[in-house]
Amino acid sequence: MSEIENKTENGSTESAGERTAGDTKDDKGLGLGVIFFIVAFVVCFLSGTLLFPKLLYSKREQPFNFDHKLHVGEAGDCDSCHYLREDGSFVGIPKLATCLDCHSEEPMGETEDEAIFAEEYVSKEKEVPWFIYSRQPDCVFFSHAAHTQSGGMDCVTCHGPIGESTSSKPYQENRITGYSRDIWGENIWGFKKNSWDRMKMDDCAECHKQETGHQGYCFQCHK
Amino acid sequence: MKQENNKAHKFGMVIDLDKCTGCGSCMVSCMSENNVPFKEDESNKKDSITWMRVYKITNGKSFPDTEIVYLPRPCQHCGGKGDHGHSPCVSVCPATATDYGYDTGIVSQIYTRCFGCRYCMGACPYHARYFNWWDPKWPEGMENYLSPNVSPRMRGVVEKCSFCYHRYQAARDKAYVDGRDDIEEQEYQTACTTACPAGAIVFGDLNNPAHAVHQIVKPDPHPDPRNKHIVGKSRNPNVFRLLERLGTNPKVYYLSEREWVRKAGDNYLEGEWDEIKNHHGSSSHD
Amino acid sequence: MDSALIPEGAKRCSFPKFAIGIAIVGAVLLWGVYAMFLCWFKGLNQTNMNDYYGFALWIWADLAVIAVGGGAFFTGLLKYIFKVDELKNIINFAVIIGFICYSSALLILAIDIGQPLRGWFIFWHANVHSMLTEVAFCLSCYFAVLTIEFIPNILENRQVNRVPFFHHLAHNMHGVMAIFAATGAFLSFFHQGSLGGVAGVMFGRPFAVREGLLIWPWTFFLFTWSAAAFGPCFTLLVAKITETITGKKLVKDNVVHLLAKISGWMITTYIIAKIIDTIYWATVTIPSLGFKLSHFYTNNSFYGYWILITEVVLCGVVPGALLIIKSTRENPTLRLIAIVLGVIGVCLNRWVMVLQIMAVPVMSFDTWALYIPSWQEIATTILPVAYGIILIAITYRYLPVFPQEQELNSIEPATEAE
Amino acid sequence: MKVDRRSFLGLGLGAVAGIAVSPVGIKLTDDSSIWTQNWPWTPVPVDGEVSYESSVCSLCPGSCGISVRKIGDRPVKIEGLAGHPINDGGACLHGIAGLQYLYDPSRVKTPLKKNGNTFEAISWEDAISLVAAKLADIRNSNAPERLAGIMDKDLGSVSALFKRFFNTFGSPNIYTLPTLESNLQATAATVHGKGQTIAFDLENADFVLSFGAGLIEGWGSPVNGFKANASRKERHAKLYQIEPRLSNTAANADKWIPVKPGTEADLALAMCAVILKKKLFDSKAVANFKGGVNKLNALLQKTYAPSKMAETTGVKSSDIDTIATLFAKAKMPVAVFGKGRGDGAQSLKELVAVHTLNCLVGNINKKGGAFVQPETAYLEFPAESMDSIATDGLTKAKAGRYAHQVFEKINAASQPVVEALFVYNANPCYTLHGADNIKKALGKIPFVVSFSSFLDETAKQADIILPIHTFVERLEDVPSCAGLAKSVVGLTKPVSPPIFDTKNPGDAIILIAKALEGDIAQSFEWDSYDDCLESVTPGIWDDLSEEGVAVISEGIPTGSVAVNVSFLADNPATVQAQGDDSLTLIPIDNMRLPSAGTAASPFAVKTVSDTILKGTDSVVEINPLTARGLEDRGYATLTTPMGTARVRVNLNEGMMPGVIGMVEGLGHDFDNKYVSNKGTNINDLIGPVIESGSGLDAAFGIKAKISKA
Repeated sequence: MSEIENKTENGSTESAGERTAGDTKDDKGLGLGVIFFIVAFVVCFLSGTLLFPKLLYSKREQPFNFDHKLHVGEAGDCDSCHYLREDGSFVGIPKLATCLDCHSEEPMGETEDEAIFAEEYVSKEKEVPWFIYSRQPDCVFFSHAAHTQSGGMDCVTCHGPIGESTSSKPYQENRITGYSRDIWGENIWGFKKNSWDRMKMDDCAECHKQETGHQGYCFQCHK
Repeated sequence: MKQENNKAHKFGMVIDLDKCTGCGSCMVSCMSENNVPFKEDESNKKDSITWMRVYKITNGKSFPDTEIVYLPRPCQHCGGKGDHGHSPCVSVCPATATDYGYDTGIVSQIYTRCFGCRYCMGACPYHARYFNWWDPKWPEGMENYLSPNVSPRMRGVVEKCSFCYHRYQAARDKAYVDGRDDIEEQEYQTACTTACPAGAIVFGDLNNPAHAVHQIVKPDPHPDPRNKHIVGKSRNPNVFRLLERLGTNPKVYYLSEREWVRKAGDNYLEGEWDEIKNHHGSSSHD
Repeated sequence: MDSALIPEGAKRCSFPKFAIGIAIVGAVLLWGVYAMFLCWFKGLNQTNMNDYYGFALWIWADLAVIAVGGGAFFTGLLKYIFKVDELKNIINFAVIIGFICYSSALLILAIDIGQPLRGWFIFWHANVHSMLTEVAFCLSCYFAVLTIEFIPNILENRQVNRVPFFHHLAHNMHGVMAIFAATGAFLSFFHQGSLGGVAGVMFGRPFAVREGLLIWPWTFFLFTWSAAAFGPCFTLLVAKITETITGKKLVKDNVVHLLAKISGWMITTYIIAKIIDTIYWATVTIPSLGFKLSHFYTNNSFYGYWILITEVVLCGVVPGALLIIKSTRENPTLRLIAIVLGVIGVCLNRWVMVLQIMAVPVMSFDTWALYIPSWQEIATTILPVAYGIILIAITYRYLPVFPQEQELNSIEPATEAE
Repeated sequence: MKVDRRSFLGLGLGAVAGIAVSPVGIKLTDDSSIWTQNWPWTPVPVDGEVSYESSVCSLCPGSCGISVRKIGDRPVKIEGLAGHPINDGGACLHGIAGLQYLYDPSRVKTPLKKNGNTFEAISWEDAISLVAAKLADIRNSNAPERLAGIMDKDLGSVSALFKRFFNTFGSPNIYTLPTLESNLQATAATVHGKGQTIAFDLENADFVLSFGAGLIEGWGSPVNGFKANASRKERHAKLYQIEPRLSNTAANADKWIPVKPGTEADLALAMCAVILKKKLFDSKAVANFKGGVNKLNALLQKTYAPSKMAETTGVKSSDIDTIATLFAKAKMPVAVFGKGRGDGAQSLKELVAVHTLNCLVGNINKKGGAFVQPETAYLEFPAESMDSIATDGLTKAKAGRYAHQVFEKINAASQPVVEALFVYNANPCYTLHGADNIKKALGKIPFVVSFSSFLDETAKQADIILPIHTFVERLEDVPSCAGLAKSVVGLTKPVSPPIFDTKNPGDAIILIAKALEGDIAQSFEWDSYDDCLESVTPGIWDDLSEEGVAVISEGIPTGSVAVNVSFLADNPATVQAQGDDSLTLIPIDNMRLPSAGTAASPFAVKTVSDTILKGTDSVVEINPLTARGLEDRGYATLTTPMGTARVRVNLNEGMMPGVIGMVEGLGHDFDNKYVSNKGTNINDLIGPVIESGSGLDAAFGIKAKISKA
């Protein structure tokens, strides 16, 4: 090896001129290179896995805490608030008017959150700007009616046991795509354990394939 | 969903060219229904997005024997050779951004999948596909009329008529909550059909003998004995399809009592028309 | 100042002269790059393409560079598989030209698509029925193969080759190159063909549509064949240009004659097939769709029968004949004429199979659509040419591209390095 | 320990490898493509509950029922209202594109006051008080007649409020622009007596002889016309279309009879001559004709015999004979008049001549014929309170018979004829012939108030612009008109809250009246226009508010109708085109371009063919025989006595030789790049030609020449 390096020095003074200064003939260089390689690899891999998601997602709190468990207890099933309209469309997160069916002017309970609700929104007649964890992009047509009415699915399959939650988790939004983190899933690799861990198209297709024998035609879910 | 696959629809259209007045309602209804953008100069028709385009055709004769007919041209929703679903555009799309719905016969176009290679446009002889050369822009405030049922496109992708698929979806949603298996003929009608003041457009399921479109078209269930690629030829002597001989098998049919109009629907060698014009599918040989 | 990098024993022009040359071509390159960025950031409205011309100048350029780049796979096939050993003297150059052509093609495709950031969908969401999918896969794979074929040549650079690892790598890669050449030939066969298939499968376009074998229309085979036939012409042409510019003979005549002869026979057989195809299409295919041949060549201000005759006779039959006849083949002037005509011919064929298809009206009430490219399209089409010139200049200067160079241009008593 | 190249190499390679095996690569690749799918500059329509509200479109006289689809509070689409008596589900492109008017950012967003060459925004209070102050000055100078007004039509409660305002103010000078309805009324007045109007039972007629009426070009109530036309196929009814150009109506007709422009009256009279000569008329009906039937017959046989008219009209005398015979022998024939859309310039001679065909065959008030009935009256206003100024003012002579004469007078006079002008829903600076002269006249009026939603050509000339609601935002009664066989009143409802600081024009006039105080204010005692409407429509308000539509009359009118033929028997002169060039320029009515004052919507403009508008050039139609030396799509200079325009040429076999056709509705100069500064306004190229006797502007075209540019 050294022979070749010597050649280099002798052979071309011009090109090697500067580089010879930092050159070394001992083999420690390789060892050091390996160490550097390993260190850089580990640092970059870890930051890519751990730090990157933190940078990629912004984190915001909901306007106030919402206790699903409490509401399920008081109001009944999911479709008490998240119901299908007569035309078959889905209301999504209820509007203020729906809330007011139960929450008349005076607070019903004594929680701090309800106080915020009453002061900031009910009295000002303002809609609550909820962040929607499961919001699909504009190109998606999703029919709740097809899944719950015709397909007989329950809400948990896709939305998980959100009805049992007592508090709202922070909403994380992908800074590049604007998607909620729940679409890609909590796991940065996109691995999922439960059917509700991810809501990407592949997850829809997988279930469709399983349940209907066909992953579906494009227009079935796109608009 | 399962029953849907068993009972395949084949949505199609028949347009009465004797009634069509060329008024443009269908075009505007389509644009307004489907969030089609507009730009400052739309007089270059080669870059003007009109899912529904009304062509003006003349018989080529000179004054005063000239005649005109208007021919509205939505996406033809071709079934491809033998009506197997390999329409000219679907078969060439490299990224599966357009597919053939075997449950409806409708050719989709998914803007978010499309990466803008434009092969489908080259493959379509009807010029039914349009490219977004520009970012769509609405004057300030006008985006307020955009419909949430159809997603606005972005520049660099192809778009085309969807037979107002979202209306089919809405009709099905309604059927789901009503506990019905299927939708009624009148529940799913395209925006151009309902807008047409002359009632020139009839839309429905070509597979359903109860539907008006089936009754007018009387599609031949057998392949055409002259060209095995052609399926669904109309047995109504006044009904024709555009470029039927190519074997694209469109689901848009046209109706006219005028012979020159029917002839303008396809290309014929000299003398060929007289020989072919009375041929209306396999049944005419029965 | 860069003499250490120049192959031993080779004479090259002075560095400033070289730098000036590069700078001039580089300016053209930058112009192209500017146009490229315009297209990326502002969108394809920068072009004169429209809904009738979804495929236009760029796709032609793409098809043309891939066709002329076909010299790489075909020469490789002959050299490594059919063991035509003389071709080792031009194989490096053929590979470089192939590399330039294919990288250019990929670049043009990246500009041509409306949504470059989604370009990978063609792989991820591939539609196996689409000829373009086949093109994308084979093109990318073959580009990888070409890169691998190119690497040993790079490793032969005087400085690089001094590193034993690279030296041995280069040596070993040469050893296994036959495998890559075979892979490359296979891939090339498919993507050249599928590029032809792109047109041939458009059954809505009577000017393009062809019958065929299984899923492949005849254009599939014609494209492959024509690329194999005309690709070597382009290799020879660029070699000739390089010789002219450098003022040196770089490839021995016998090598040139051999390649020209092979090319000549390929062209001749191709053009026979092409003529048969055209006659069958004109007399069987299109009449069944209601068209006469004249429909495609009249009633417009540009596309006349001249284009068919030029492509088939002047740029097909003529170069084929000139190259298979020994006397004309070995006459440098006639040979040059033949290879120039051949290159024009294949480019014209690709033009016709892209742009004329779009121009021809299909619906009886439609009209001819003609198109003139915008400067952005032209600049981005010239961009690969500039890039190719620069890459050839650099490789020629620093790599032992032509093994016969020193023998043919001995400045001092030749002493081989080894 | 030395850090050498290898270390850096190691560092670099390690970093690359580390990142490569981390999720960064796949995630960023995926996210970057998703980013392109959701570009922040691509709008995302807000979702919500869907609802439909029915209303009535008042963009044109069609009065179609519409159904407005809303998402939440936001109207997103206008469609035809199924089951509506006029249009039953169909809709025209302008109505469908109506929301582009609603949301148009170039609308007048707030009251404006002219300040030099620009407008400044002012409050409604200031605007009203400025107007009131000026009007009070006019009244104080005891010349209330110097307030003039121009409206688009004389129908419905808002027009009635304007008229009421003018009455109580004391000015007789309120005018409407010529509409099909006004032309029908003028025809009825001439033949049958005042206070009546004419309608055509096109849905039942089995032989429609149309003298240039663009039955599918926007004539009358367009959607109703389309429906009636389309139903011909099932009813086996015939349509013969007489006009110089193969219009869409002509193309759709069973027969197109090209006629030299401006000779339709001659042709109609020739047909009358045939019917009289061959005794094909309804003798019972003709027996009751007043005004000299014999005199008329003598005149017709002498002057208008088909043999004589063949040369004049360009129609073979045998054809005239055949068609007249077919018409007279048909079971339910009807002759339809009003060239193009039937609005704008028309010759009374022509209208009456054609209508005489109806009278002769006795189809008046018969199924499939022409209906003669009293003008729709359903408004019941309380008595006006008049002061002496008003009473005096109303006795003074009108400044002119029609708006055109008023403008001519203003231009000719050295002193102000008109001190103040109200313009409501009209755009005379665009729609009247010789539009430049109208602009000049407006410039001479010291105080112009425009009630407009858009900064149109006339509004631009105004001193005060009072922005009014579009039809999507306002409440208004919309009576049908324009030749419709049935008489219905629809209710336009505020489907959308006002987008800008605009008002209902009814409210604006009420506010002005109140600001003037005294008797005028007393005559406008309503709190708002909404209250007013309810109180003045007592007979139909329940239907209107509940059903959205009230049917006033349907079916065949009963009662006998007087016919007086003296007008024709006196042989009024036929109007000639101005100028002496060899070619005649005529306007083309195209369904996709409104010819009234409002510009087409961006969607409508988008549908316009490139053989009508190319870039910013109007394309004129011309027969190849006439177009010697001109190239198809090439540029040409079109010259008329009124002006010159650079146009493009469309060689069109459907155009009669010797005639140049140019579409109406282009050449607007609104501040809206999508619809304005495109093409030429044909009204700039044609000057008015006043028909002697009727006083109507009857310029059917103008002589012109064209040469390669």
